[in-house]
Amino acid sequence: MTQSDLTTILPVTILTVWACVLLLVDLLIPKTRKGITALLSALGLAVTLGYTLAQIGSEVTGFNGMVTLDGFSIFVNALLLVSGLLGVALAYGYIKRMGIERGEYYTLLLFSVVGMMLMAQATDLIVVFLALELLSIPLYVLAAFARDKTDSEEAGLKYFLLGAFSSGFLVYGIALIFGATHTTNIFAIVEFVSTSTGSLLLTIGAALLLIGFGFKVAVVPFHMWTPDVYQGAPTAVTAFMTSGAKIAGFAALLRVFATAFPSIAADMTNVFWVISAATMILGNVAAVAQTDIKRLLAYSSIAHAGYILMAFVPYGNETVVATSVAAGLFYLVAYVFTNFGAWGVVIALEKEAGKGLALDDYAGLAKKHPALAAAMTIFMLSLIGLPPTIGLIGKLYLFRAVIDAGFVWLAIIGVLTSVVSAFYYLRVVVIMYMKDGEPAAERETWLDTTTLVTALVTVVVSFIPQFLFAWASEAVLKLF
Amino acid sequence: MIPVDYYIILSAILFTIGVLGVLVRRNALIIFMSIELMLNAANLAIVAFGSVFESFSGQIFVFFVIAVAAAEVAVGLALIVEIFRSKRSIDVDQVSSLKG
Amino acid sequence: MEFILQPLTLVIFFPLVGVLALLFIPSENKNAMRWTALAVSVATFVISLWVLGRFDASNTDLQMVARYNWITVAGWNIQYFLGIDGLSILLVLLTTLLTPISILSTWTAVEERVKEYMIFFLLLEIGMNGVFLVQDLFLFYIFWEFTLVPMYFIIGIWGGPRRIYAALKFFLYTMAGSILMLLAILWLGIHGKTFSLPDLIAQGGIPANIQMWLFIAFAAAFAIKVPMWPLHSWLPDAHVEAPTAGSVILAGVLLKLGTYGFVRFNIPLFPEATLQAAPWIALLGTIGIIYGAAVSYAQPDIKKLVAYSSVSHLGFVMLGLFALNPEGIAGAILQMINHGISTGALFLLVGMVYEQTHTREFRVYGGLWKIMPVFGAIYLIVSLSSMGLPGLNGFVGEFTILLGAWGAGQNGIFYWGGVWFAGISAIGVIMAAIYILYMFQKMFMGPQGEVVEETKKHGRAIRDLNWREIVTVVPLLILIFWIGLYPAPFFNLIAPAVNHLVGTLPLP
Amino acid sequence: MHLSESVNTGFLFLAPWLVFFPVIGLLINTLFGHKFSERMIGAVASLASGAAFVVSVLLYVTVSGAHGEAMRWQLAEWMHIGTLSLDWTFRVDSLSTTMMLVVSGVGTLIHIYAIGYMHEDVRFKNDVGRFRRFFVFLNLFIAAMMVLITGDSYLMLFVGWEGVGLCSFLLVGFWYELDLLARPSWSNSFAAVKAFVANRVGDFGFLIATFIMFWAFGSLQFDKVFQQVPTVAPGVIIAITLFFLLGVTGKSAQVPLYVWLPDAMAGPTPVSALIHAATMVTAGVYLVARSAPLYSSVPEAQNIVALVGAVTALFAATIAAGQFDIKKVLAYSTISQLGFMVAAVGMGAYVAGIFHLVTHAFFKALLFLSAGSVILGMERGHHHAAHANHDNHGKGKKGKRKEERHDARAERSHSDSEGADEAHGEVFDPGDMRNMGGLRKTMPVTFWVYMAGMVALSGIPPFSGFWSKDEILLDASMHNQAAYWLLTIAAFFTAFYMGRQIWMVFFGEARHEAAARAEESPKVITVPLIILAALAVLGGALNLPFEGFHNLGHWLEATLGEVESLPLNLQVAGISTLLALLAILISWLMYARKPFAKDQTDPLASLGLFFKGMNNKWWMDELYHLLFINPYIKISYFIAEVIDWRFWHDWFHEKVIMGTYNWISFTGLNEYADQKGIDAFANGLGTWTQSLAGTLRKVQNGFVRSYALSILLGVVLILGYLIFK
Repeated sequence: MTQSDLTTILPVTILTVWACVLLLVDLLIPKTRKGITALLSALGLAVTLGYTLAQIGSEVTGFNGMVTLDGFSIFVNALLLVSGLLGVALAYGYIKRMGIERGEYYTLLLFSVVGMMLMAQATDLIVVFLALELLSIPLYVLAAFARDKTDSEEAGLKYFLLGAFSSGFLVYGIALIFGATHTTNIFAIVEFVSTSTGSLLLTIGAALLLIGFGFKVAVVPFHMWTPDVYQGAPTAVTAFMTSGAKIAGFAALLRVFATAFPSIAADMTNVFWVISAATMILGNVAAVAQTDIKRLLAYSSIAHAGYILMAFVPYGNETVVATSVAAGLFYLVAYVFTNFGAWGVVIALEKEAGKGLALDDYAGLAKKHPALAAAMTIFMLSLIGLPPTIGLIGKLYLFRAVIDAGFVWLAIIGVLTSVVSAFYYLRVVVIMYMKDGEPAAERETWLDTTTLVTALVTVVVSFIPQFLFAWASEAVLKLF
Repeated sequence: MIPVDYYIILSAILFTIGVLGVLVRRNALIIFMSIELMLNAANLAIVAFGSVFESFSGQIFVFFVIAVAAAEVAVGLALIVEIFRSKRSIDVDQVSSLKG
Repeated sequence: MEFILQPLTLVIFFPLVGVLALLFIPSENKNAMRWTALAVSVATFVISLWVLGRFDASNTDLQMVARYNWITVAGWNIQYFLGIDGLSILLVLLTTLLTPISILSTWTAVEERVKEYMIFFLLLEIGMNGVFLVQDLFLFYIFWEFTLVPMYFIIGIWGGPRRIYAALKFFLYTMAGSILMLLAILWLGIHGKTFSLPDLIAQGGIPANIQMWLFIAFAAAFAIKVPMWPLHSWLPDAHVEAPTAGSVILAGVLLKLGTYGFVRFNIPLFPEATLQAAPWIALLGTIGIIYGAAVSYAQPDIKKLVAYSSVSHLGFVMLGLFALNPEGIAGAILQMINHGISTGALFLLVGMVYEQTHTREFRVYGGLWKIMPVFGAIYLIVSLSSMGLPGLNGFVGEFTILLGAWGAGQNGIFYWGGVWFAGISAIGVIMAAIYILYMFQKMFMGPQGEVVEETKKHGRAIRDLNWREIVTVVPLLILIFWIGLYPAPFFNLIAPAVNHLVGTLPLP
Repeated sequence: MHLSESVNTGFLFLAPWLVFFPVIGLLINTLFGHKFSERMIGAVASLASGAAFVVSVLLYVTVSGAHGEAMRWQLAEWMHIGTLSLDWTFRVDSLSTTMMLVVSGVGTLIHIYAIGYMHEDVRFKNDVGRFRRFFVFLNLFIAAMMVLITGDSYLMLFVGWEGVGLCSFLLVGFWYELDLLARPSWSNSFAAVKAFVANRVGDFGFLIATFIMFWAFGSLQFDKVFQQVPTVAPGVIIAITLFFLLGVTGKSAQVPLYVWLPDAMAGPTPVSALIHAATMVTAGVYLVARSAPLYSSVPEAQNIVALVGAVTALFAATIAAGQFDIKKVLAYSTISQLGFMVAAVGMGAYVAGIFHLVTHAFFKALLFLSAGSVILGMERGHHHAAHANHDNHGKGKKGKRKEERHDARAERSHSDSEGADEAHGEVFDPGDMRNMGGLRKTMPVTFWVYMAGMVALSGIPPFSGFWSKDEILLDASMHNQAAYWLLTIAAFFTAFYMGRQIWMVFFGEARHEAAARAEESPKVITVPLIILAALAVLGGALNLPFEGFHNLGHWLEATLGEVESLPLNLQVAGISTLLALLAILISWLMYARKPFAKDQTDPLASLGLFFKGMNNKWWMDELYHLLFINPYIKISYFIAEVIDWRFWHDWFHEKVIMGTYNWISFTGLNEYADQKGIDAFANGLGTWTQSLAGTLRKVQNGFVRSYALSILLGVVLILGYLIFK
């Protein structure tokens, strides 16, 4: 193991060690004070985040090109660590309130983050697979974390079965790629492809890989688990899943396809196009009929996967891909903050035994908790893509990039589905402001802080989006 | 020597059987086994390719897959047991209260 | 700091200070909230006066420009770009004036959820001023849509019995119109590589057939907002259900966003299309004038009557704008202000009496002048201003508009329409007299109506205006006389910009 | 400020004060009047008007010094935009000076008269607080009228033109909650609205005329327009003048827009005198005279104006002859006399028109005010009578009047809801001539001044009306035979109905207790009457048709250009005088030889349908209702209710647009929320979104295996595409 090997995986290592140690330390923490575990895990995430940010600009590859720490992975890692932090903050009060407070929760969350980070750093399909499983398995457990609730169990089982099922395709895809290119290293794949004619085996393999990633990011038609799992899993887990898994999935998708498979871009672009369009349409249309806020947000997360996937549609077009992918990353950031904020509000209103999750439970929120309602309004606006929120900026970048790449109709579908989405997002706002009701919301420091921070980011960044976009552009520059 | 194509075809057949098993069986355990079958079909293909290419990375990858599958088994079985405890059944079609 | 202290930035965003302050006032302390909102809106008005003081009317360029890049990557070129000129300055002043007046008018009318109410009002002010000051098409669109939100809530929360229906209708109609505009804006921004309005105008060179489509797309959004006949159907609902102050702002400023949009965007951006469209828009304007006036007469509800009268009045504005000569356009701009003042004041007054009687069915009124002499006198003045009595503000606008339209008809701007548009529109002057006087008669003249007894039954005696109410309307009354008798300062502000605008048109 | 003339401007700078003084007066009364006594209010208002009169005199002096040359005084900028350039500029020339003297002079007298009249009127109508309002309106009227006659452009004239229309509305509707007989009613307010709307119809014409004028002449300023008359096509000028004529028919109550003026008698009598007889209604005449250069250049338009005037003169005179209300007779008489004036200015006899305008202002104001005095007298008499019936102890002793009135007021307010007069057991109309008779004895001063007015109006030499009317007839005989004959017959009718009135009101026996007990009016009323009577008698001296006497003609020449100064034509004068005397004789035969008795039908009734027509104003109101008002109401209601509301709002927007939207989102959702369950939801599906969403919900059936199938489906599709593409 060389110096560069270590540098490459140092963030991941820090977090892994931290998580392992925490597992032990947790034994010493009394049951009533599991908050300490939460704080410690947050500390771990923060330390890693600090280190990651300090690495901005560096670019190292380790383990014979299996793992890399480049601008892209730093960007994604930072985002993942922030998601982890937000996930911890949301969980802190929630699992206590729901009676499922156990120290493993945080450890599992940390391991999952490790998997996600590794996924962003992976440059070998083997590592991709490993990382994917490393992020998935803790999530299966987390989804079923509320053991005494059948919904949670069901969510865990469904997620697990379907996740394993899709891993099967992924692995088989890797096998075929290996067969086609004699290697699993993506740089080597590029090299191989450039010296030989494309083979059907490679294409099929790539498609099967896409299925594995598509499952993780929940795009149509691999999305069906999403509503059920998101609804059944404890809300804090859902919040983390919707963000973290999506980020990691897209990161891997991007790195693998952009780096390894530009040669089959012509075909894959069409596939991406259809999937993206179908996801946007289906996610938004299905959300219209939802009456449960968790399911509504689940469908919304599907829809947003479609939007983000838009950014990858032109991935073979060298002139626009950088901007397009940067736009995708920006949109991811926007989505993560908005999404966490929205889930934060949901958590604030959720009661024991799955109560407080119907849309009608939001009636009168504006009167009772104006700040919470205002925050929710901001998140809903951002999800629609209305000013003054980061969601608007994200959509702007995204649609523009897609238009510049020549996919005008996709952009139009994007706009139209956004309009459709306005119906159900605004319905939440209407219910909060215009219906009378007596909602009771849990006000808890960490939760409030999370909501406040995400709301602030959602609004403030929309006024100064340039720096973030510049960072995202910088991050993806070296990929191509 | 048996041509590599045969291995690949076999692995494809195994993979298909695994997929169909997931689709048609209702017992969670059997579904899980079918998934294992899919993974192993992939393993077979990788090993076969590895031997043809005279590359170790294929064989190494298979080890990883097997290890990961074992980890999945651990988690998966635990989940199934948990479900069995509350539902007295491991019929996955019974586990469908979340829908719509 | 330099960014914040820009005069125009301050005008737009100063109400935000009030919003923040309001957030920290406990909900029980209603008066503190009212005073805060009032103080902030008055301060905004003062800032706008400062802008007026710095404004150089003879300069036809944009002034006090604030220009910063906002989104200038990924192919976009969107800027934070503010500027003011003769076309917008009066509308900004109208907005900043009407906001404190509306807030004052709700002093006792709104008791429920005062905090949110005031916050929405201040947000609305931000949105409206933004629309008038922004020079970047994209930002304009954002502010344009943003104004919908607070108004939606104001109608939807504090409105009448069918408020949710009305709010939704208001929202959807305007939204539906603006989607087309968004597409047109995007086309312009992508095609012209910038969203800056002055740059786009300077570039020009949009092919005539595309101009027509873009013109229609913009016009769709604006025409619904104005609202031009036959797209007015949302207006009576919105007005009837909106709370008093909501109606004041809706009629006073929000409708002007549409007419302002025409003069700010449609005419300079698409000059050829404008020339082609002029007779059609003038035709719709003329129909609106007559139709609105006729329908007004048959309304039993005061607010509905005034709402339909807005259709008629804004028909005049549209007619004037598309006369495309300085008389017409300047008259139209002044008439926007006039309509804001007169109709705003009418809604205020209706609100004052409604607060006491709880009915807007004016046929049960009658003889109110005897009980409310001061109110009657003020109502009369405002009504007369609305029907365009010379010496009051409405006349100056209507006269210059009709004069301009007649000239446009003679000079062939209206093609087949000729002077008929102006001629027929002038009949609207008669019809305005009919419905306004009818309303005045039924409310204030004649024997005492049932409403007096009805109100007494509920333990209230109808009283004349109190000092707060008088203070609320007096600024508007002053303006009614000022513009009517001495409009020179107002015309001086408008004229150079209008002349410049007309100069850029390829008139035959 | 610039001065357009280089001559000595004298008191020209005072011109704006013609407007300012009345405005100051009304402001003082508005703001502080509630603290003033009635006397004080009246004094302030009268002083304001009087000050305007003084200014008028000073301006007259100034203008005479300049031999009638026009002088202009710019007060402020008004509208400057594009090529439109208008200022608040006051124009003082011989024509406007003449008008302002009449307006402020007669106006001031009427202010003074009104102090007395309104003192009583507000008490009879039981709202003392309204005294102040009356004088505010009256001052406003003077101000508006001054703007009208001193404006230097057509638009400034129009400001005054509409301003006086407003005052007319306010003052006609002064007793807005009552009717002519002081019963609670909408009728007065309707009269007010009618007046304003009819005027607005005329104003529409005025506006159109200004538009044409502006785009033809490039200006609305008098001098600039008149200078260019030769350069503009006659067709355009005809259009302008005819549209102005529409304005004139509205303001000066000519056929076909005269209908508002008779109803306008709902206003208090001083209003009828000042606004609806002496000043405002003559604005149309002034407009034509002011536009003399325009009219003179297009004889076709002139003929039409003259005929409109002549027809109106005769038509209104016939109606006047059939009326029983003392003020209605005078109202139709006014319309008729205005017809004379309009005919005169239409024929180019501007001086004659203005001359008649002035004399008419004197004698018609006199007649109206006297009629007001008669009505007050009748009311007082009725009051005594009623009180006598009611309470035998209080028999109308002068010393007790105040107390009685007090009692009566208490009684009135007590029985407010039943209507004031029903309380006294009968509806008494103090203005109905059939209730009068014999007032000559009880109201001698009123009788004599009324006689003065009557002879002046009837055109008996040498009273003022004779000279002015004769001049018109003379001009007509030379320019327009048709108009001449119409006017001559109208003159005959004029003398007849005035005779009829005098005989019915002042002669014979009292036909009602009220008439018997009528009382003479106080000095504040009679003194102005006497002054006006003097003017009515002597006013003809202004412009006697003898060499060296055409004072008014010479005076106006400076403004109106060369005017022909015709000598007295004995034939024309003879015919008209003879006809007038004949008419009075006939009326004497019909109404005085055998005095008109109580409950007697009018002797004119023997004319049958003709009298019915006269009495019912030739059913013009009914015709207008049939032709314009009812259709307007019906059409507006139809548009509003059927087209706009039911079709456009309810059907198209609610059903079609909102319905579609609801379909798409809300209805379906709410239904679902209520009923729960996929089946119920499936039943409620309406739109593709809903059904799609519903299908998706069905697909999302919760079974893991179908989810796996979906994944497989995706795999198959993608692979299929990639392999078989």
